Amino acid sequence: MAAETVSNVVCPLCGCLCDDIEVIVEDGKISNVKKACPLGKNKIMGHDRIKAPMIRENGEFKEVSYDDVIEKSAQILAQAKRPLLYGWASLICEAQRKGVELAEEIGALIDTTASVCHGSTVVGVQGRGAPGCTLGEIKNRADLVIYWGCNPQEAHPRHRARYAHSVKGMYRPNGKNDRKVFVIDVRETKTAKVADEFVKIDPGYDYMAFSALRTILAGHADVVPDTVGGVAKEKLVEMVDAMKSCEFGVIFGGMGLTHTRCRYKNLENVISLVDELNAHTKFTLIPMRGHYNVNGSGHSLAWLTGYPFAIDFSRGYAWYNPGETTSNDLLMRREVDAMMAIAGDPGAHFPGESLRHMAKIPLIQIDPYANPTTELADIVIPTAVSGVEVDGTAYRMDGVPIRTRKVVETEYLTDEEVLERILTRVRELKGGN
Amino acid sequence: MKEVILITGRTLKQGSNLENKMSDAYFDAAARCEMNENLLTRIGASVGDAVKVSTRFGEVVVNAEKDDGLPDGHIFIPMGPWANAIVDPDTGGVGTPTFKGVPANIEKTDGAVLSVKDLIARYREG
Amino acid sequence: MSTITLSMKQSITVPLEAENITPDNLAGKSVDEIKAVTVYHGNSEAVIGDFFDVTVEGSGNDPASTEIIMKGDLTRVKRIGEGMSAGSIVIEGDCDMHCGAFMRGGKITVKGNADAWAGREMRGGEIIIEGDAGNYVGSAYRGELTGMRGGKIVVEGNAGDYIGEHIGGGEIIVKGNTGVLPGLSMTGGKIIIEGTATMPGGEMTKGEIIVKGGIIDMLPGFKFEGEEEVDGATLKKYTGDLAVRGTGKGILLVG
Amino acid sequence: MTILIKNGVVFDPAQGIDGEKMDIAIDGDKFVEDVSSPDEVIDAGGRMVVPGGVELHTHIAGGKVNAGRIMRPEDGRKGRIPRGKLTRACSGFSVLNTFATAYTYARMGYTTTFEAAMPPLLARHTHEEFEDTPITDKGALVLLDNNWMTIEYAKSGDLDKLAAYVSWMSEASKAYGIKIVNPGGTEAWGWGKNCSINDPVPGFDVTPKEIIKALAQVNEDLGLPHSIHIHCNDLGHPGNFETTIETYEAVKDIKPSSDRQVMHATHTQFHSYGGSNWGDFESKADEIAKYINKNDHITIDLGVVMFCDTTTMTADGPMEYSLHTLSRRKWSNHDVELETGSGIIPVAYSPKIGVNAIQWAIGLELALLITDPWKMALTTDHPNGCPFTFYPEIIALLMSKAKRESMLETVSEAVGKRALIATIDRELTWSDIITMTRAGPAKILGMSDTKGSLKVGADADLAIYDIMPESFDPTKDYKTIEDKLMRTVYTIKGGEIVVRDGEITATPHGRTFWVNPAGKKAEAARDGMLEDLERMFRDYYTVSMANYPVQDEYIPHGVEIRTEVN
Repeated sequence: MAAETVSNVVCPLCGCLCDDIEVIVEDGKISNVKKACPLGKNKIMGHDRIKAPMIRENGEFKEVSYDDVIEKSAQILAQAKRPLLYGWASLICEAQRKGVELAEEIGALIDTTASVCHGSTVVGVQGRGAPGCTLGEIKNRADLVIYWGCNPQEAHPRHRARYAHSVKGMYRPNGKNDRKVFVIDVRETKTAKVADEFVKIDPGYDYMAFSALRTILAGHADVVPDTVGGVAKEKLVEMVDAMKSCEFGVIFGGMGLTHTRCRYKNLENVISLVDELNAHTKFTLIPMRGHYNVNGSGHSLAWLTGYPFAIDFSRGYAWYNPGETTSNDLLMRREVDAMMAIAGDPGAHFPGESLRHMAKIPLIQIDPYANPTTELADIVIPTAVSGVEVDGTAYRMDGVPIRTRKVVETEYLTDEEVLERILTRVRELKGGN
Repeated sequence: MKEVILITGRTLKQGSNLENKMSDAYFDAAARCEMNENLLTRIGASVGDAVKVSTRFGEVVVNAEKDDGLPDGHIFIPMGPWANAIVDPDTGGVGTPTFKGVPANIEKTDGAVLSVKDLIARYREG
Repeated sequence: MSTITLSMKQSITVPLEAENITPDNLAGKSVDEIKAVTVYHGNSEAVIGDFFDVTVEGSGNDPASTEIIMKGDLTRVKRIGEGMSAGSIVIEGDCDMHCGAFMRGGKITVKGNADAWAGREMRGGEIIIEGDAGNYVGSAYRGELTGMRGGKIVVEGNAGDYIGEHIGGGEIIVKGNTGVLPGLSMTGGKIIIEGTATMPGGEMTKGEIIVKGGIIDMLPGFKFEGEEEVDGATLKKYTGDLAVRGTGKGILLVG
Repeated sequence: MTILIKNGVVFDPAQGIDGEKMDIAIDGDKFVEDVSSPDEVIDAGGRMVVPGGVELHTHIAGGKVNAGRIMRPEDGRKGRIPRGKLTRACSGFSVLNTFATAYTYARMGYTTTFEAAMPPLLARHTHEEFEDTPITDKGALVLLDNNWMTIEYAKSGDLDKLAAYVSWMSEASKAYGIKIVNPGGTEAWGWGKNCSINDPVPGFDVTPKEIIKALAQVNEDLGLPHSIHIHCNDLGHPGNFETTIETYEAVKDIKPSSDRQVMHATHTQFHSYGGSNWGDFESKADEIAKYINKNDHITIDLGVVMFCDTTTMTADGPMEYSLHTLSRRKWSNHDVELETGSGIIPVAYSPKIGVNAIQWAIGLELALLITDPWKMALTTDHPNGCPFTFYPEIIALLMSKAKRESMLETVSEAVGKRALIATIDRELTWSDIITMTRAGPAKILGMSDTKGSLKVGADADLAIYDIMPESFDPTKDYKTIEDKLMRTVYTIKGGEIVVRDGEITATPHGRTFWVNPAGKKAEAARDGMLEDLERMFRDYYTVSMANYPVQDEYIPHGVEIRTEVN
């Protein structure tokens, strides 16, 4: 059988959602991936899969049928008093929407990987708003690009070339030569090395740096101390001048802001900075969302429930309060009595304290691949790979919805099908309500 | 033993093996601790040596790696189960554990770097 | 005067939501009536009698003359005293989140620690926490621009992060230390911290914060105005936060 | 399924029926002459029977609505309703979740709702939300005025290419009509600037007026069911009524392709301002009404402001930013490459603030001063003036001078000095109200064959309110209007009973109407246009052209309307 090239494939790895990927398919299998970064290429090429549904008995996994795992999962979820459905980021919106239906049905908590990633950005937006734009605006207009607490060279490898730095745009015909790039970080990252300027800041001092920039912008440089968070005042003044005098500026915010001291207050502060810069020039902010559809999970949950993550349906309506209804708080407080991990890997990305409780409660994993969560799971349900074996909607880091493509066929059930079957069975168990 | 500040985060290799976490490639990508040459020297370690990193929240053994982009006194462990064995679980009021800026101690060790399976098995035992 | 005693029968892990436990709701009710009052346990509805032994002493239908005493392990009981307007609640131990949220009057005494959000969006009355308090004491809800507007909260121990966030009135007193950003975006009222505070007064525009035990990481948008005597102590006076478009007129006094 | 509704007092302005006692018959999803042995007989018992409500301008689905939800958890917690046997959990007061939107409209007797601003690049998002907005029939107006392609063609005067582009975009985004929002101004906002109607658009050397005229002409060349639907330049600026009237004048000579207006001007309250600043700000509703009364090529909707804490959202990015600088609460903005933008802020309209009180007066004044109810639709530009849940109270205000007088006592004195409301005696009739909420908007949208009427052959969408028109005096008993219009006794959608006694009884999928313009006018310059468009994608967009059009999967309940002009 001849090799077939599928063009304009959408990469289901990071929030860049590059949609120019070429995938070579031979005999129904992917033989090569072109134009993607190493992260995307590895994702699309795939790895060893979980072979069959499994149930843990006496500490060992036993391969069973889909019927068996769906029955067992439905029973666990229908009985639980405070079940948690976590993950949802590496998954198309169609399945996320089904997940919300399940959460409502069983009075569960539903939370996404944003909880340990850009959740703080979202809470910051709830305080101050989101002055942003799509990435094409950066490509066509931006002459000042600031990467703050993010390292796209490793986490979003094509970001600079496709959207923000070397790319040529309508009003930036010379690409890189028409823009200035700042990196603000606690270490000299690979991105810092390719920037025009690297500003090193001490860990945990972003809030203070934003306050200093805003104070300088407001004309009160006189009260700002000589250094703030390890950054010299002259440098801060220089940064404010660069921001005020550009034609179109953007700050890309990363987990350097959400994973550190002050968390969402860092975001509130930088959002206010961007807001205030608009009195002088055009300025925007875009969070560097990690998983390819974590932004979509925030969107689909918001239109369905009113809130973007960390939602508690135990009272029949949605209650939202990060810090209370977020996964790690729930696990560390030992509140949760059953958990489903779908399209997210808490085993690898939650602190040990949370994993200890996950090990104690019934844990259902839905995922194409084995990972640390599998090591803690009681029930494992393998599924098709969304964006490679299933098509559906994903939202880029800037809110642009793109339909991912199905490139090859699969024998595995899709996440949506598994959720639908669990939901149907749960409804039967709960008496057809 | 040296007092340092722990940062965790994404790397190209860790990200390239996100769906391949039970592999050797992921182990190589994530069971490591990066620091600059100066710090390596001060703890008497070379690249590839096992180092023990401990915080108030636990300890973990990982392989030492060099990255001169790190300022003195800072170490970097890629996000993943090894880093998460020692990060500060406090969620700062909004649900996100403290993955960056955690005070830690680092020293050279003869201990072994645990595999993913063995690392996670510790939580099953309570 | 009547005294209602609610004794938690056992420890729980799945939290109870007990916003119905207020003098306003329970005043004048018999033991059986109180036992039948709804509480929410995870995703199921239950009644007070499922979780508490109940006794009533004295009589009176008036919330103002009703005292509720809560005993046992209350560490997973949320929303005690929510919206109460009068009377008193004594919690003989630790309690969970949102204790005294929306409180309008009366008094809550927590003999142990209170978890996050104590006195959230409080309008009046008094909360005394004899142990430590969690994050967000007297704060706003997510997205709101106003937290506590009146009343008083006293924390005898330490308090967590973001206490008095968006506080617009009333008073918070912490005898111990606080975490990051107390009085953040404050628009009125007063916060007194006897111990230390980290980055107090961020983006405050009005109101007053007194930190007697010293500041860790003073924010850069505060202007030194001189020294001021407060209760016999000489404190440094700052105004800010000038980061807010140069308009911050909050007062920060530092020991 | 056949249904016979007996003993209703029927208002159906499209058929000239004004409160007649008569029966209405339904067979399947259509109204019919009569049914023998109906499956269900509803005795309306003298209650008011009217066509299902038609909402021609609301913001209920898509990127900016959802950004509003995400930004405002404090709004979400205001409207919490637990899930029921048939219904999903609800939240929100001004930014409702999709289910709350759907159930609330249905309970209020509305069965057709048009999302008024869909950015083409984000069209998939709007359609995804539509799929989770049950019951009501829907459609979306696509933003086409700040698009680089449009601006270039308006500049070169190449209307054939513009027609080809509009045609391609309508099909690609699955849109019902053309929306124009601050033409040129939103593009200027890409640089932090704005445009009035005669200012050249930065970088393009063409004026907003030329863009408006070009799109209006192309709209008629393509024979689209709806006219262009415009949010004029200078929204919210004191003194903007002159721009508004100049906008109306710009399309006066263009001939409509069917029996309807040439331009629908939306949320006119926000465009009827006099004065030169917020200090001397005043109502010019009389000037706007005078123009509308004299001319037949314009229809409007009101965009009434009521006092509450709501969320404003529009593709007019510079306006939202400028509004934000007054309140400084929180501000979201989302510029969309090559196409459009949006801004969102919370706004609390207070009766004590002079400007807000005058805004409130202007919305009502327009309704009372425009003589022909067919020329105006009742809207609040949900949620901009206030949420649509204020319709019953607004109707009470329009029908009762007594209600207005009682409310006037609570508002700023500025209303007495710089607005006209206190001097107007007119009280609208039920026929006026039903025209403004049903027949009129259906005609304006070009849907009068199927919507806004109980006539035989129309879609069987109907509402019964617990009001006995024959014994009810709306001028006095205005409180009853407010209660009874919130919850129907029955809402029937497409022949299915979806609300009974104010409770949801069924949640069918609504349909999504979209227009596919074809024929010679759409095709003439298609190849040349596609070459231009391919270059735009290659050089300036960040998604590939192959991934741009909305796939059929997003409109499983779509209804294609093919127009063919040769």
